[in-house]
Amino acid sequence: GAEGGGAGGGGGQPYIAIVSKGFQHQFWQAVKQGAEEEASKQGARVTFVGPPTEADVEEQINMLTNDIAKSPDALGFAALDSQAAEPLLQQAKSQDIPVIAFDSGVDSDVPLTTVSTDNKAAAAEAAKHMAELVGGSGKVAMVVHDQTSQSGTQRRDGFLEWMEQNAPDIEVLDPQYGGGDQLESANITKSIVSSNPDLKGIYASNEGSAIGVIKGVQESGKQGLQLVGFDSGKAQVDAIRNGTMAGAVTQDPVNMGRQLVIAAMKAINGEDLPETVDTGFKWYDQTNVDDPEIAAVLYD
Amino acid sequence: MLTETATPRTLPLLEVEGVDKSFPGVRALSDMRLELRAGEVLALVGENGAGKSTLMKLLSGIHTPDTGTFTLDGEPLTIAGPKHATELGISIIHQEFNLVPHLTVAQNVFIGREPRRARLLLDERRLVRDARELIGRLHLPLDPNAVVGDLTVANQQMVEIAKALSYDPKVLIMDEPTAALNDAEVATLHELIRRFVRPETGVIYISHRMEEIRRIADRVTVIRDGQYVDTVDVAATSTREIIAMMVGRTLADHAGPQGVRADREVLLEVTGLSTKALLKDVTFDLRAGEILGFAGLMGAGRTETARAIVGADPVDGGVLTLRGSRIRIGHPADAVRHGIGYLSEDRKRYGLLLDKDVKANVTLGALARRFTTAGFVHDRAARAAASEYVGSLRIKTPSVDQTTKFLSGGNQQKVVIAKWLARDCDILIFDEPTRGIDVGAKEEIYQLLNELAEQGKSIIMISSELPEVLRMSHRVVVMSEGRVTRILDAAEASQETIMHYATLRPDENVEDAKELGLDPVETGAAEDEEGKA
Amino acid sequence: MVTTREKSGVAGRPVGAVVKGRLQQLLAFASLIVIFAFFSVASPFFFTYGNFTAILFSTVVIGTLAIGTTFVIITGGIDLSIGTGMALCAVMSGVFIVNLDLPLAVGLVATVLFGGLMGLVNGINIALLKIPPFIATLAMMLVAEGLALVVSGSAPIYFSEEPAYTKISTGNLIPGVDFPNAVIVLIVVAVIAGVLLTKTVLGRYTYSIGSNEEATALSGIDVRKWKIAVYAFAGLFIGLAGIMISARLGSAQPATGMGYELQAIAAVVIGGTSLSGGKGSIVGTLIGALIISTLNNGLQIMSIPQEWQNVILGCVILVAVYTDILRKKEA
Amino acid sequence: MVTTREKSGVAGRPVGAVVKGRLQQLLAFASLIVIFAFFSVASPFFFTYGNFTAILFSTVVIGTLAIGTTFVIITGGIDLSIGTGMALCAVMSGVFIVNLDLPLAVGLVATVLFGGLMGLVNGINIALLKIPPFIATLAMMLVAEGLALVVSGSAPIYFSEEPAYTKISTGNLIPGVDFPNAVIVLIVVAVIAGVLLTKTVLGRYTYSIGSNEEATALSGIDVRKWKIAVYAFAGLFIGLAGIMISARLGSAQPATGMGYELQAIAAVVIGGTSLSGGKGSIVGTLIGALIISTLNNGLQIMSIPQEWQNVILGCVILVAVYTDILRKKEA
Ligand SMILES: Nc1ncnc2c1ncn2[C@@H]1O[C@H](COP(=O)(O)OP(=O)(O)OP(=O)(O)O)[C@@H](O)[C@H]1O
Ligand SMILES: Nc1ncnc2c1ncn2[C@@H]1O[C@H](COP(=O)(O)OP(=O)(O)OP(=O)(O)O)[C@@H](O)[C@H]1O
Ligand SMILES: [Mg+2]
Ligand SMILES: [Mg+2]
Repeated sequence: GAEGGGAGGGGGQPYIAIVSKGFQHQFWQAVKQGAEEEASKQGARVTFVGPPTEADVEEQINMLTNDIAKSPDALGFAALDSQAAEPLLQQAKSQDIPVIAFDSGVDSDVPLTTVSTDNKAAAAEAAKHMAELVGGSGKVAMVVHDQTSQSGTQRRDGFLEWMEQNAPDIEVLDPQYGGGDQLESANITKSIVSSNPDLKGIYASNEGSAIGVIKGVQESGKQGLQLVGFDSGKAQVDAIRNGTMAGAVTQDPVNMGRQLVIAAMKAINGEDLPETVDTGFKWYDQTNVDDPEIAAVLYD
Repeated sequence: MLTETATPRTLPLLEVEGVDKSFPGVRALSDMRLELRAGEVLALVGENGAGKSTLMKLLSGIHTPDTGTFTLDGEPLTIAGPKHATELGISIIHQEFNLVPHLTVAQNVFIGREPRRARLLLDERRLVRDARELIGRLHLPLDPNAVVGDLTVANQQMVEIAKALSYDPKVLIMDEPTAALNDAEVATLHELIRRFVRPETGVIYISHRMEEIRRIADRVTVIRDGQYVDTVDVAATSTREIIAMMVGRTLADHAGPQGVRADREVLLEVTGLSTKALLKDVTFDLRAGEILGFAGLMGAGRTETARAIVGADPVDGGVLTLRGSRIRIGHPADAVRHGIGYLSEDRKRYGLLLDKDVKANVTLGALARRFTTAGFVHDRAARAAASEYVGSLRIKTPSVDQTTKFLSGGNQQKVVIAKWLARDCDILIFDEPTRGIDVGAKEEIYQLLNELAEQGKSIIMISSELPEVLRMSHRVVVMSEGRVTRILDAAEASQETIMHYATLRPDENVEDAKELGLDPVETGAAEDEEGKA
Repeated sequence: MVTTREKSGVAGRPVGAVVKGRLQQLLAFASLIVIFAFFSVASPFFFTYGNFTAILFSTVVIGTLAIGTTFVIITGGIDLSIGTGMALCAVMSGVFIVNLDLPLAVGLVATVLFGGLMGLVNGINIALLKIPPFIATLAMMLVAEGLALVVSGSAPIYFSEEPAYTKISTGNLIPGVDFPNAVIVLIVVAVIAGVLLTKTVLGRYTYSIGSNEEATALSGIDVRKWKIAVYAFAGLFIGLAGIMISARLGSAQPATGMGYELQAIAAVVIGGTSLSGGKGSIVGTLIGALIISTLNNGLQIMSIPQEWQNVILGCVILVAVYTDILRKKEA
Repeated sequence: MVTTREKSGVAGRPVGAVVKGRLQQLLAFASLIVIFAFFSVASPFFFTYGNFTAILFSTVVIGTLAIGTTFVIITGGIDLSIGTGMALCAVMSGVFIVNLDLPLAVGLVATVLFGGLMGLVNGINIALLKIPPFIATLAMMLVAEGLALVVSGSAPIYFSEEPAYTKISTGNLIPGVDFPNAVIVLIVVAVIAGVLLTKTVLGRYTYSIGSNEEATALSGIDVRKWKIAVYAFAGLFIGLAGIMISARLGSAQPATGMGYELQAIAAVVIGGTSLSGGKGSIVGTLIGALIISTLNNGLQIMSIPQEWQNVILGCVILVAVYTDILRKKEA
């Protein structure tokens, strides 16, 4: 971690506690990295915690409770379930701790602003490219990382809805869920490939699923499948460079972390904040992967 | 064909007729018969594996017979299960204990029949009171609140007895109840049985100890290889005759010790051995080719001495010297490496791999030494060796692949003995080696011990059977309350001298302490005296 | 002429044994105290009333599951279905109270009974069909995981219209005193479970089966029946845990729960209950659960980087259990 | 002189017993065959060479872990650290081969030994410090989970520059024949493990310890030493699994692994190894692992909605194990 994180920091440093939706996955690590970089730039201290999976709502609530107990100067929060957190957000408000929501919105009036990307729109972008790649018709499969978390459902539904509305000739198979685990996603992919000889493309909803899909397709030896992914990471970028994967949508998690800390510092300093900060998403493929503006949003 | 009897009460209480029972590969009983009369103690004898326990298991509803009939009080009887048997008035004390180790004595005695205050709520106070009352009535040395798993084997046996009698049965079956008891405890038990036998009750008593049978039983039924042999009046039949019926041949004469071996070199010296729990300054030596008997009452510390020597329990102090050089033993593996083997008194817990076959058990100790090259096991050699021991110890088993669990108790004991013979140690500590072994086989084991001693091996034989100790030992170590109270030469050893030293209580009795030359202050006796004052 | 020897130390045993038993529990408690003391010194935010209630609050769900599982583990069994089973019960609670709009009390009872039903099925599979507990409850774990998604349509069920429901967990019984109801619920069920385990036939046979199942059966006790009873009883706690977690979150989350079984079993085992059966206690289980939640809380309060938290957690659990073993040996 | 009695007949028994033993394993195998047959009929895509290799391939990692764990479980222990431990080993492999740029062979050996080291620590904690296996390996699970993140800096380590590394898993030994090396590795280690378990002292003592640890110790076997050996040996498989998973993925993923322990243990138990120790086999474990992976594969191939897949998986496992129990009773 950067020097801003963890124990460092004297009493005068503003302290921002961040409770995320996850911790171990690349996406969250990239958010953490952005937050820590920005914090050290601004002379603040951050801590970053998150539950092991996006299903562990109660654990996230415990983490939020513990962080509020430390009376931070500001709180960054990506809710797994906004309703569950509402009492705690109210408590933070009553303790005058400014709250910044990130990654996804919170159904609450407590957060001063929301730093996020639109998962659904990003998934729709992936669907659009997939439709182009397969030529507007045929069978397409989905390997999704989760069937209950917001990121999982939005990236699934955004893709499905776009297809339904814009590409009636494309048959989308029932989504299969691999928990974001590469190995499991690879095994699932192989089953899909062997049970659907006429398959034209596969969409993967996060980095773990994408790597699994890439591996599964490689191992099955099937040629000519159009693979569309989500997020970045070295393996996925490599696959796009060498043509195994057609392209992917990426959010800009590092920027999300950065914007989160910027917003938190503004809140601490009593500055005005916009209602939302959109950190955007980008489609990247072989043609633009080395463009500076794309390279900037890729993390590995 | 029952032999005529002088007993006037001839009313049959329990009859068994034409019973067959087979297990896979074993015909345990065939056309078995038995008649227990009201008001008598009927002994049931037979060699190890003859089918005694199997018959009792049929009577207590654990197994069901393949064919045959039971009659109780003239009524035909079908036994649905263990609970049904007790309801019918048949209580059994099994050869293998059926106790719940984590529960207390009182809880074990009344298990399944706990006094309750409401449907589900236990009345613990009444439970303990009832248990105390029962234990008092039976004169058993038990504490109702003691946890059964912490008790010695003998005390666990007492719990089984209390439990069986608490059902107020008509027929009481005891399957080798005295195997774990010493003479004093056997006397207690016999006292109990005499009080139990009334005109309307009867006892079936299984034992391998002939003197005991003579003392307690009215008649004795002999079975051999699962078949009925005869039933005779104890008073009218000699022990030799009974044994001859049992084994189907006459036994060789008693083998005794070959004389005191004071001239032999000292192999092992134990000096000042102490443990936190019990042992105090245990000191003795063991000579090559010697059989050293260990006598003492239950809890005297003989087993603990053995376990401390082989490193099975932590030691608080003491020195072991083997062939003149000091050795350190932290684990039984160290002991065996130095050639010291220990056969435990509790074969089920510390002796056997019950769910493994005879072969695996016999070769366990010697596996790495005798049956492997470069870590690979020679199965054929192991099997051959196991078969050899099965033959030479006459272990009754369909094959060396039989699971040990399915052997009769005495044959299990032989398997444990075979394990130590296979390992070939210089010093063997046998803790109650003949527990549950039939008379014929006992003689063979005595012979075996003598042979081993003659080969120059040294044997420590812990036994609660005084005649056995007296017969086999070159010298006898007597223990009481964790101390060695006396080491007797074979010439001075007698029932009386051993009992004298076994009942000394130096910790509580100043006279006794003086006799042993102990400083009363050091023993804490003085404190005791003060406490009383 | 009965030559009983009064000695054999036995007379002094019972009292000694009882005190020794208590002491051992106190010693497990000692580990907890040490952990508490350490964090109190290490962080100014730890030793506050608010943080204590936070620790207790975070113990409720795992604690409830662990209490039920204590019974199962004392019989020598195991229950892996408690985690996802809890999620299924939470969803069922949502179905009863939100979808079917049953009265709150009816819905709560139905949910707890549903948990009991799951336990009953486990018990039948284990006691009657003789399927090893690990497999039977693993299968139930998978089935519950799937059913929770099927029943809920893979989406949370919200209790927004049922403020009384969330009060079960987050409300305060004594107005103005900040002490969450959830903790009171935990204490009450712990007391009930403790009484059942130590004072009733169910408890007695629970120990007895775990200590020696064969001997118990031979003593005329219908072991199958009681094993089924124990699993069904433990199932009630799964149902209750389902209520407690969904009341706290204000929603039934169908995908949550996986992994809770391991935490609950860990609490039971750290609390001194042996996985081989025959011994254990509710107090021990509560202490075990508190050790885990206190460590989780304290490490985060100290702002230890998360990747190090697990490392430290693992080491501290080792040391705590080892110290316990050492002390028991000495005692 | 001891008289031998030739009697004790029934010479035919040993053969009978052996056949019976084989038969029982065959019967577990029968469940697998039935499952296979069912899917072959139910889906045209199931019964193909490509799908068979896919099933085998997907068995490799769990199978490797399960083989090592079989030894541990036969001793009556358990190892919860295999999942996250595997992730840590994968990361260490990355450190050795990518970061430190050691020669491939050296890196592989070092990784396997690192797994052995983790097992050694488990063994020492369990055999010498007498910490219950559940706790000792749970602690190791947490520590490994944390260390995997710490060592890797919470980012995957890629083997892009090491094509030979990924060949260990995905390459084909026989050029042109599509049979992944990973499966060959699994078969080879299974054979080695099988030989060790049935033909060597290590294997015999593994069974003996699980059957009756105290009796084994009193027979003069240094149980502590052998238990440490068993855990360390099982650790080698953790290391190997770390290699196999990272070679397949082309990267060491520090966050993966949690949950694999339960799957591996399930494979062992479904394969007939008893959690209370003393019995089990490598063949059984492989069949158990294959049953799980075949079910997963077949249900996906049949395009069963995923939420139902777990429900069915649970039920089929129950039925398969129950049928096995029934048949064993009859045999
Ligand atoms: N459950 C079983 N399965 C297979 N064989 C059995 C079983 N129970 C007993 N046997 C066999 O039946 C025979 C009779 O055993 P039993 O226990 O009745 O002998 P016993 O007369 O009590 O011997 P001991 O004096 O040694 O106790 C033995 O050969 C024994 O191996
Ligand atoms: N497993 C145990 N747990 C607790 N205490 C025990 C245990 N085994 C024995 N003891 C105690 O240790 C003391 C000595 O028992 P030990 O078995 O050494 O005596 P012994 O002379 O061999 O007598 P015997 O074998 O005839 O009972 C007894 O007071 C007994 O209560
Ligand atoms: Mg018998
Ligand atoms: Mg003894």
